[in-house]
Formats: sequence, structure tokens, C-alpha cells
Amino acid sequence: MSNYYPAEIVGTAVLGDSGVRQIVFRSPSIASTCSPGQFVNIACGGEHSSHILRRPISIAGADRESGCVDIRFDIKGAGTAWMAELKTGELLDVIGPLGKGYPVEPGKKCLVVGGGTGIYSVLFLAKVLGAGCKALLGFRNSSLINSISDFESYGCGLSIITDDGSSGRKGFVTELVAEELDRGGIDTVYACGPMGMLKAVNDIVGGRAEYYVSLEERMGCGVGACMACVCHTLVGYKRVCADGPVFNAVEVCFK
Amino acid sequence: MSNYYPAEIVGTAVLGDSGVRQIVFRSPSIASTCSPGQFVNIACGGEHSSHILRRPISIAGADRESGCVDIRFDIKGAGTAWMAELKTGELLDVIGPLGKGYPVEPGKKCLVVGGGTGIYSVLFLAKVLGAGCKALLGFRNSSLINSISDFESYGCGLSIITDDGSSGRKGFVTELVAEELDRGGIDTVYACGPMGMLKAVNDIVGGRAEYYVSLEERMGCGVGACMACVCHTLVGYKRVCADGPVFNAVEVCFK
Amino acid sequence: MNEHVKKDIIKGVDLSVNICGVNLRNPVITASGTCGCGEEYAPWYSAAELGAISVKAVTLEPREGNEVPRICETPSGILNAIGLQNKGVRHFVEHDLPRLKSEGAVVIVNLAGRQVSDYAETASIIDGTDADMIELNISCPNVHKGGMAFGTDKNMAAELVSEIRRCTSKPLIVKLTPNVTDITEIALAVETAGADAISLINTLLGMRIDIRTRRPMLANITGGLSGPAVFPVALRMVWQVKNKVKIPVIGMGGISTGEDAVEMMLAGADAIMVGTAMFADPLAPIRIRDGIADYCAINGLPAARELTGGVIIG
Amino acid sequence: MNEHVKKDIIKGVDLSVNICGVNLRNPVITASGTCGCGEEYAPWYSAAELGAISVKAVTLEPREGNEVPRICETPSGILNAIGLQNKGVRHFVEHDLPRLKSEGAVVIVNLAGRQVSDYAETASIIDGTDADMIELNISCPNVHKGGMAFGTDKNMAAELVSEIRRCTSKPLIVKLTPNVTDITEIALAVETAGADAISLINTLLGMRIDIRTRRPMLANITGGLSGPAVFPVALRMVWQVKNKVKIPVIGMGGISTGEDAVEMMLAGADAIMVGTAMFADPLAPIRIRDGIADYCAINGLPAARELTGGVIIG
Ligand SMILES: Cc1cc2nc3c(=O)[nH]c(=O)nc-3n(C[C@H](O)[C@H](O)[C@H](O)COP(=O)(O)OP(=O)(O)OC[C@H]3O[C@@H](n4cnc5c(N)ncnc54)[C@H](O)[C@@H]3O)c2cc1C
Ligand SMILES: Cc1cc2nc3c(=O)[nH]c(=O)nc-3n(C[C@H](O)[C@H](O)[C@H](O)COP(=O)(O)OP(=O)(O)OC[C@H]3O[C@@H](n4cnc5c(N)ncnc54)[C@H](O)[C@@H]3O)c2cc1C
Ligand SMILES: Cc1cc2nc3c(=O)[nH]c(=O)nc-3n(C[C@H](O)[C@H](O)[C@H](O)COP(=O)(O)O)c2cc1C
Ligand SMILES: Cc1cc2nc3c(=O)[nH]c(=O)nc-3n(C[C@H](O)[C@H](O)[C@H](O)COP(=O)(O)O)c2cc1C
Ligand code: FES
Ligand code: FES
Repeated sequence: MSNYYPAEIVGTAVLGDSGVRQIVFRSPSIASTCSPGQFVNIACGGEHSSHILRRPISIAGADRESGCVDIRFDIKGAGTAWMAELKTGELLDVIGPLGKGYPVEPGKKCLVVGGGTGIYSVLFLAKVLGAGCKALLGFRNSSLINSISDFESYGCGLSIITDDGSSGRKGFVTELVAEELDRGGIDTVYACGPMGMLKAVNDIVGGRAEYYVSLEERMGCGVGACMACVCHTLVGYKRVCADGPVFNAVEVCFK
Repeated sequence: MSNYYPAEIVGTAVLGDSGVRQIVFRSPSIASTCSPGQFVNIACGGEHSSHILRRPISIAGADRESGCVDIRFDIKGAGTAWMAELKTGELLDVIGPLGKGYPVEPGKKCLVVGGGTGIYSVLFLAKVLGAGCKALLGFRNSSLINSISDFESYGCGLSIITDDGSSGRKGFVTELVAEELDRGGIDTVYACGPMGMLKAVNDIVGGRAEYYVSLEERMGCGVGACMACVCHTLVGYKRVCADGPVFNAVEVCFK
Repeated sequence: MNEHVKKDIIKGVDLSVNICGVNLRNPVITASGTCGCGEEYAPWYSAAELGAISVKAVTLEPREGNEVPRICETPSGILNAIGLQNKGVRHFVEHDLPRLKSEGAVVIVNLAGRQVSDYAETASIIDGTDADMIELNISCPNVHKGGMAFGTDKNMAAELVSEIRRCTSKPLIVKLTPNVTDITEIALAVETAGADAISLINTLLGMRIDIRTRRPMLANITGGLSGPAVFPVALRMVWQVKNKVKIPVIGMGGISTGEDAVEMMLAGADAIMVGTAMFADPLAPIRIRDGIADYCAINGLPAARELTGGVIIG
Repeated sequence: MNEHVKKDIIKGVDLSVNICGVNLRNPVITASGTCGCGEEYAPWYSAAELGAISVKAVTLEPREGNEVPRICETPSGILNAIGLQNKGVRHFVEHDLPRLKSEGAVVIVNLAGRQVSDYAETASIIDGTDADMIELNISCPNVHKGGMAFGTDKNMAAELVSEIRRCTSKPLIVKLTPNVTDITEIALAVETAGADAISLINTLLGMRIDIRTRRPMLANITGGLSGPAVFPVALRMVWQVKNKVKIPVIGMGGISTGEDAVEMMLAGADAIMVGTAMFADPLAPIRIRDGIADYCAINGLPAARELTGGVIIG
């Protein structure tokens, strides 16, 4: 497969000790149409690659003026390891924006909740919501913490928690959510992270606020045509790539 | 497949109008043990490649002191197209030297005959033979001519002919061979090029000199283990990669 | 039948083909299950630009399909086990078919079932519509009763085809599974039983295990292999079948470039289908169509259909 | 039988396995036809470092093999049609076997033939040597009488195996072809007929055409597909067979990393073979051996043999 949808890489970075990678690429068409919660689909391995499937990665930020799009990712396997070697000036083969993002209503008080690689998706949301939201982020340990200064720069409130207490408070992000909700006044909760976290937050929200979750599933086409990436909902299977990745939690069957 | 046998590329070039590529890589182990007629086997497509077979390319030159090896190639398909994009500083995954080269006896008067991509293999031979040989090279037309100054720099005599007369004399390299042999005093003829040329030269030599040919065949292992690359000889099939690529023409069945 | 369909002439090459009486503007059909009912690829191309679209398999009743994960990657290929998720033939006939036809697409309805009576009833329903062709899927490896058993036994295959032949006067394509000892035996059986054309290959049965969790990569344990990895197997089977049957053959399996399509046609395909390649490149069908035209133009062929069976043996 | 063979202990992991009474120092065997008789890979490793070496197929009389080209590339795979070129069993027994045994290699003799009597006579000759095992090749797709017919018919397969069983007391591995509808049927038939172990898969039948010349890429027209492309098919078949038979299973087909080998063992392989991967990396068998040890060490497994059949279903 070759570079059919090439976008020039304008910057790459390793974020702190976490090993998390950042790539910023120029794609005016994506930057000008995308919204938080949407994702891009990236071809890995180069022109002679044996990797057939694109890798879905959330849009962590976009700037209409410069046409730049920001993605952040952990190295999980062959595809992300390959992406991590890309350099400024090289071309990324990228399709997007894909999927339905977070519904944003002006004037609401919101929580954005992120765990693991889920924080990149809500980072873009925090940028759009700014002071209208507070970000609650969970990490396994302090060495994995990253992207904090970006959240801070968007003027949203911020609380961090680590599973092992190696930085800040010890515990799970769900505790922070519970405290904020108990404090009252929250209209909407948005969350992206492991299924266990999304489900736990669902139990905590318990109808006290609107709750939107961003789901992950292995994908084929990425555009809604192949039925590979489905999730259980009250009305049967829906497609994560096209009907989501963001769903209103009331329709999702958490198991 | 990944870079198991990495050698750093120290230079690349496009040779004249011909579009022929040159790569010079550092491999002291290959440079110090190789001889003319041997080849290297190159993995194409990078670490995530869908190309399983290595590409055999003749050694066009080697320098023991610097540890550098010179290869030259035409872009024929996916593998050579990929190689053509490599840049100085990148790593080439290369195995070699492989095969049996041209037998060289000191003090003999020789002709080295090259056609098409066969000229790279005899270039290295011309370097070793120096003034002891005359190089006869055939090209389809003037735009494909390359590597001439290298032949000249080795102090060997040189005649060039093109199929269409667009540079120098018009005709086939076989004519040059016939003339040189008729002039007398030639002990050995070495040739590398298309099968038709090798056979025609065989007819012309007709026992008047020792005649060695370098053959090409599609390869699997490149080391003699799989029996993919055989050629017909008087004693049955032999392996181009391990018993050749250079054979004494008396044993080869030209068809 | 559908004389109004225009012929694609690209670079002076006539790309049109005729498959058992149905005109296709070009030989490129999108493969069942990989293009839904065409809607999702609308940002890249309209189904009407294709030779035809073979829609996601329809069954008599709606089907949920398998649990996730339903897909995983293999070297130059993918495994899938969707399990025929679809909303049933009635929903298809009411919602998708009219839209596709009004857009001007040539529509092939891929038909799956559990038993002969399912298939028959579904075929009868399709027969009453303006769908262009039926593709009988006797080859789905991902559901316990997905028709693969029909496709691996020449007698069962023949019986099913005869039965469906009675239910419809529409051109009947039978789609074969490659998971058999002798593909030509099945091909001959379905030809004799009344198939108007044969399409092949469906996916090769495969499996992967996640060595971190030690569990199968797919919830269904096994799945169907598709993509470039299977291309040489597909090409061989198309060649074998074309040498045995008289009816048209539609070749697929791993086609991802115009060159691949040309190769498949040279092996004997009258038209080709493109599936997995769209996952990497949504524009693959259009690129492949143009690649066929390029090859024909460069090689002085006035019409793409002249490629069919053009391999030189001996 | 061969108690002298030492066990490889790497990173504290015992890599040794025992296949029907024969000790292998590690589970990595080089596959027949891809490593000759071991000599050519001597610059990279000695055959004695392997679990075993399965030598290039030997036949009763010398064989010329097919015309060239005998090999070509496909996405993540290759096609080959060598045609069993070899110098005959007597040459092998005189020249190659003594050398391999003196080096300390565990030698598996891959045996091919045209008819039952060929196979039987060759097996009897091998039986009189110090070769460690026989691998009955009933699966070569590249010669008209290369045994593939035996491998695709359970009755023929069983007959051949019974006959060879009578000719030799050496452990008898039967190598299956994947070009069948139901691999378990053949596996059960050869087990019942007296096979001591099963190895699979041989190559999948494939074909490529050079679109420039319009001729098949291989002189033999069709050839056998191997390499990473076939890995998911091989893994599925090993899993299916392991669930049906009681005898050891040797898995192969596209293994090119230690992870692939672990996956194959989890699917049910007692040992694995490496073929095509050596063409890209001559050191592949050693790298794969070390990769198996790494995985076991990281996952706290004291012995590689504990991987076998470790896939978790459900
Ligand atoms: C909508 C969406 C948004 C995502 N956003 C991000 C992000 O912003 N940052 C980030 O680090 N990761 C993100 N992920 C996860 C990311 O897609 C996987 O980590 C990545 O595909 C792994 O590829 P690999 O080749 O490195 O790993 P491998 O395990 O080698 O991948 C093999 C195959 O499995 C698929 N796969 C593996 N893990 C996942 C997963 N968790 N979800 C879906 N498919 C998977 C791959 O796409 C590929 O097809 C997102 C996933 C989805 C579905
Ligand atoms: C001993 C030897 C020495 C060679 N030296 C040179 C050289 O110095 N310069 C040069 O330009 N070319 C040389 N060649 C030819 C070169 O190997 C092929 O041009 C190259 O492999 C083509 O690869 P590709 O991927 O670009 O083409 P593709 O056609 O895509 O290759 C597909 C497959 O066919 C094989 N193949 C294609 N053409 C040939 C060929 N002519 N001979 C053998 N295998 C082939 C490839 O290795 C590959 O496995 C040599 C060949 C041999 C056998
Ligand atoms: C995700 C997916 C779903 C599929 N669903 C169907 C289906 O519903 N009916 C069918 O006949 N074939 C189905 N197939 C098989 C394809 O139509 C095609 O035969 C196969 O994938 C080989 O072609 P390809 O390599 O171009 O994808 C499916 C394939 C994939 C990858
Ligand atoms: C060039 C080549 C020659 C082969 N010759 C034989 C053979 O003589 N006997 C045999 O049983 N298998 C033969 N095989 C099949 C391999 O042993 C093995 O079953 C197959 O290649 C799958 O494994 P791999 O993908 O690791 O190569 C051959 C394979 C190749 C590539
Ligand atoms: S990945 Fe194809 S429908 Fe979502
Ligand atoms: S390429 Fe294997 S023997 Fe020559």
C-alpha cells in the first residue's frame, strides 16, 4: 500500500518520561473540519508494508489556521512502533477526520475524564471547553504522566491521581469523579479510557449528569462499512467507527 | 523482517542520464573477502516489508581499506525501486559476499564483456585486471551508457557499442568480441549480460580462448540450499548462487 | 436487461464487460461484506461508478453476528469473523436497494442462509425486486451454519443451486469457498445445477492467538483470511475454474492494484471484486479501474475484456 | 534412543522436547527443502544446534526437478516449484547422512515418491541407517506424482502410511498438505494407520502471472505458497489437528519470529519447523529458538514444552 493520503509531518516529540509519542502533521482538510472525539486512521509500515489495517488514533488537537493536527500515542505493537520512528518532513498516510465526536453544548459545566491513552481524546475536548470544564486524569504511575501542561494551558481545572500514589494522590480517577459530582453543579461528564473505568464512572454518574463515553474496538474499514468494530447498545450492535466512537452512555451496554 | 545484517550507506548516486543507481555501503567483512563476480543479497522494503526474497546484486567494486562496497543497479521492480530511495546514513540489510567469482590468473590477456546490468559485475573484474584486460561494453542506446569513466580509471582498454548507434559504433557487443579475438592473443574472455549475448559470445569464442560467463536466475535462499536458482550444465543442474554465478562456459548448456 | 448502463472509456480503452447479460461499465465490483451497501464510501466514490456493488450478505431474518473482536491482522492479510450481521432481507429491500438503484448502481445481492429453505425464501423475495443479480454465498466460514458446508460438498452445493434456480430468473452467481480439496469439482457441480456465473474466492479459514493473553485474537476463534496474502491462491483457483467451466468467472482475493486486477483477468476472470484493499485505501476500486485502463492503453488493447484468460501457457 | 542429545537451557528455560521418543535439544527444526542437508547454512549455525534438521526430500532414484524459474515472490510469501530435485536416497545415505550424524545433528529424512512401492523401498533403505526419523511427504504440490494425491485422499493416505509402517521401525512423521477440505480427516486416517507424529503444513497451491510477458511466473505454472502469508492458515490447521489426534504435532508455515513459534506451540505444536524465514534471515532458526526462551523466561515458564496447546478457549 502506498501513501494515498499523505500529510507532511511538521513535528515529533517524546512526551516526558512517559515514552508517549507526539506527531504533528499538516492537513488543512482535517484540521478545519475535525472536532474533539473524532479520530484519524493511519497506514503503518510504509509503501511496502505487510500491515493491511490502518491504526485509529484520536485527534489530540487541531489548529485551523496552521492546518496542523496533533496526535499522541503509546507504543503498543508493530504499527505504533513504526509510527514512533517517523521524522519531521516525512509523510504520514492518514485518513480523517472519522467518527462522531463529543457533543458540546455551550454554557454547560463539564467534567472531562481520561485514563491511559484516553487522555489524548479528552485533551482536544478540554481545549474547546476551556474554563467550562475540569479535567480528571488517571495514570498507573508518575512516570506515565504526560500532556499535563497542555491541559493547564487550556484554562480548565485539573486533578491528577495515580494508581500507586507515585505522584499526587493515590487511587483511581473514579474517586475524583465521585467527589466532583457530589460537590454538585455538573451538567455533563465526558470520559475516554479503559472499559473498566468507563463502566465505573457510569455507576458513579448514575443519572446525575449527561454522560458520554468514547469507546475503542478493533477496526477494519474505519468508515462504517464492514461491521468489524461493533459495540453492544440497547438497540443492538452499533459501529464504533461510524456511530461512535463517542456514545451517550445511556445507550451503551457496559458488561 | 528486520535489519539483521545492517551496513551503513556512505553514499548514493544516480549515474548520468541512465537512471542507474549506485549505493556505496560500509561492510568491512564483505569488502575484505569479496572478489569480482560475487554478489550480495539485499533485503528490500524495510522492517515491515511484505517482500520476502532478498535481491541479488553484483559487487561492482570494493575497497579493503575503507571497508566500502559499491553496487550499481537498474530499477526493475518493487525491490530495486525501494533501494533507489535509500539515503546516505541509512542502513542496508545485506548478506555477502555470495557465490563463486571469476577465476583470475595473473599474466593473461583478457577480454571483459558486459551487456545491460552485466557491466557492473565486470567493472569489478576490470579493476582487478587493470591493463591486463580490455572491456567491451554494449548498451541499447546512448542514454543508458554509464560507469564508463570507472572502466577508464582502471587503465583497461575500452570499446563501446550501442544497438542503435546513438553513441559510438552501431551494433552488438558480439561484433567487438569477434574483432578482438580475430586480432589474436586473447587468453580468456569473461562475460556478463543477457543470455542471448552470452550464447552469441560463446559461438564466437568457439574454443579460441577460455570463456567464463556469469549467469542470472531467480533465487530463494541465495546460499545453495533450496535448489531454486539452477542452470543446465553438462553434468545436470547446478546452482547459480553457490556453484556460480560464474561458470566455465564449456559446462553450460546454452539454449 | 440494463442497456442504459454506460461504458467507461478511459484512455481510449473500453472497460465495459457483460456478465451473463448484465452490463457493467467496468470490471471492478466491490466485494460483499467490505463495502456495506455503498453509503459509507460515498465520500470517495459513488456505487454507480463501479462495475457493480456486491452488498453485505443478506439473510431472511436479521442477524446479530459474532462477538468482538471480529477482526485482526496477519502478514499482508486480515482475519475477519463478522458472522453475517445484517438487518434481514426485508429491511434491505425497503431501504438499501431503492437507494442504490436510484443512484444508478448495478446491484448484486449477496445471499446467505442456514438451510435450503432460508436461501430459497430470501431468493424469492429478491426475485421480486429490481436487483440486478444474486450472488449465492455458499462459502461463509464464520458462522456455524453460514453456508460453508454447502460450499465444501459438491452434492449439497448442486442441490442448493438447483433449488435457488427455481426461485429466481435473475442471473445467479455462485460464490465458492477456497477451503476445498478440488475447487473445479464444486465449480462444475454448480454450473451443471444452473449457476449463471461463479465468483471466487471467499476467505481461507485461519486463526491467530494473542500470545500475551493466550486467547484467540477473534471471539469466534477462527476467521476468514483475505487480502494480498491470499492472492496467489485465488489466482490459481480462478485459473483452474476458468479452464473447466463455460460460464463467466468473477475473480477476487487480495486484489489491491490495477496490476493485480490485470493478472486476475489474464488468469481467466471476466470481472473482479475488490474487498480488503478498501480498508487500506477507500479509493482502491477507482484506482484499480484506472490501472486496468492504463495497462490496456500501454499494451494496445482496445477493450479490457480482451484480458480475460490471456495467460500464455507453454 | 538418542539420550546423548543435550538439552538447551537458555535464560533458565529448558527448551528440550521429545517427539515420539526422540530427544530434541530445542523445538526448532529446519523445514525440508529450505535447508538442503545443512551444509550451506554452516557459516551461520551448525545443524547440531537445531532441534533437528528435516533434509530436502529424497526419492528412490535421482530426480532432475522442474525447469526454471522455480521461485517467485508474492505478498509476504513466495511460490516455489522445485520439483523434488535430489540425487536419490543412495547418494544421501552415502554422503549427507554420515556427515550430519557425525556433526551430532538429529536427522529427519523427508521421503517422497511416485507410488507406494517407491516410498516403501526408500523407507526400507533409510530404515537400515542411523537416521533419527522419517518424514513421509504425502503433500508435495509441485510434481505430478509428488505424493499430493496421497495427501488429499484419506484412504490413499492411510494405505501408504500402513505400508511404510511395515518397512521401518523408525519414528514415522507424516507431513500433510493444507490443500484439503478437512485436514482432521486426513490426520485421523494417518494416525490410525500408524503414524507416530504429524507435521503440517506443506505449501498451499498458488500461481502468479507476469503481466509483462503474460506467462506464468513459474515454469511449472503453479507452485507452493509458503512464508508469513500462510501463517494463519497453518496455525488454524495445527489447532484443528491437535484437537483430534493423540500423537505429537509439528507445526510449520510462515514462522519467522520467536513470537510466531510461541503462537504455533500455543495452538498445539509440540515442535515447530522453519523454512522460508531462512531465505530472508539465515540465522532465523537460532533467533527463533532464543525468542521462545525469552517468552518463556518473561512469562515464568520453566520449560518450552509447557507452551504446547496452551491457548485459552472460552
Ligand atoms: C477510536 C480510537 C482512538 C484511539 N486513540 C488512540 C490515541 O489517541 N492514542 C493511542 O495511543 N491509542 C489510541 N487508540 C488505540 C490504538 O489504535 C492502538 O494502540 C493501536 O492501533 C495499536 O496498534 P499497534 O500496531 O501498535 O499494535 P498491535 O497490537 O500490533 O495492532 C494489531 C492490530 O490491532 C489493532 N489494535 C490494537 N490495539 C487496539 C486498540 N486498543 N483499539 C483498537 N484497535 C487496536 C490495531 O489497530 C491493529 O489493527 C485508539 C483506538 C481507537 C479505536
Ligand atoms: C547473481 C546476480 C547478480 C545481479 N547483479 C545485478 C546488478 O549488479 N545490477 C542490477 O541492476 N541487477 C542485477 N541483477 C538482477 C537483479 O537481481 C534484479 O534486477 C532484481 O532482483 C529485481 O528486483 P525487483 O524487486 O526490482 O524486481 P521484481 O521483478 O519486482 O522482482 C521480483 C522477484 O524476481 C527476482 N528477479 C527479478 N529479476 C531478476 C533477475 N534478472 N535475476 C534474478 N532475479 C530476478 C527478484 O530478485 C525478486 O525476487 C543480478 C541478478 C543476479 C542473479
Ligand atoms: C470484513 C469482511 C466481511 C465479509 N463479508 C462477506 C459476506 O458477507 N459475504 C461474502 O460472500 N463474502 C464476505 N467476505 C469475503 C469477501 O467478499 C471476499 O470474498 C474476500 O474478502 C476476498 O477478497 P479480498 O481479499 O479482496 O478482501 C467478507 C470479507 C471481509 C474482509
Ligand atoms: C523452496 C522450498 C522447497 C521445499 N521442498 C520441500 C520438500 O522437499 N519436502 C517437503 O516436505 N516440503 C518442502 N517444502 C515445504 C516446507 O518444508 C514447508 O512445509 C513450507 O515451506 C511451509 O513452511 P515455511 O512457510 O516456514 O516455509 C519446501 C518449501 C520451499 C519454500
Ligand atoms: S471498522 Fe468497519 S464498520 Fe467500523
Ligand atoms: S537460491 Fe537457493 S540454491 Fe540458489
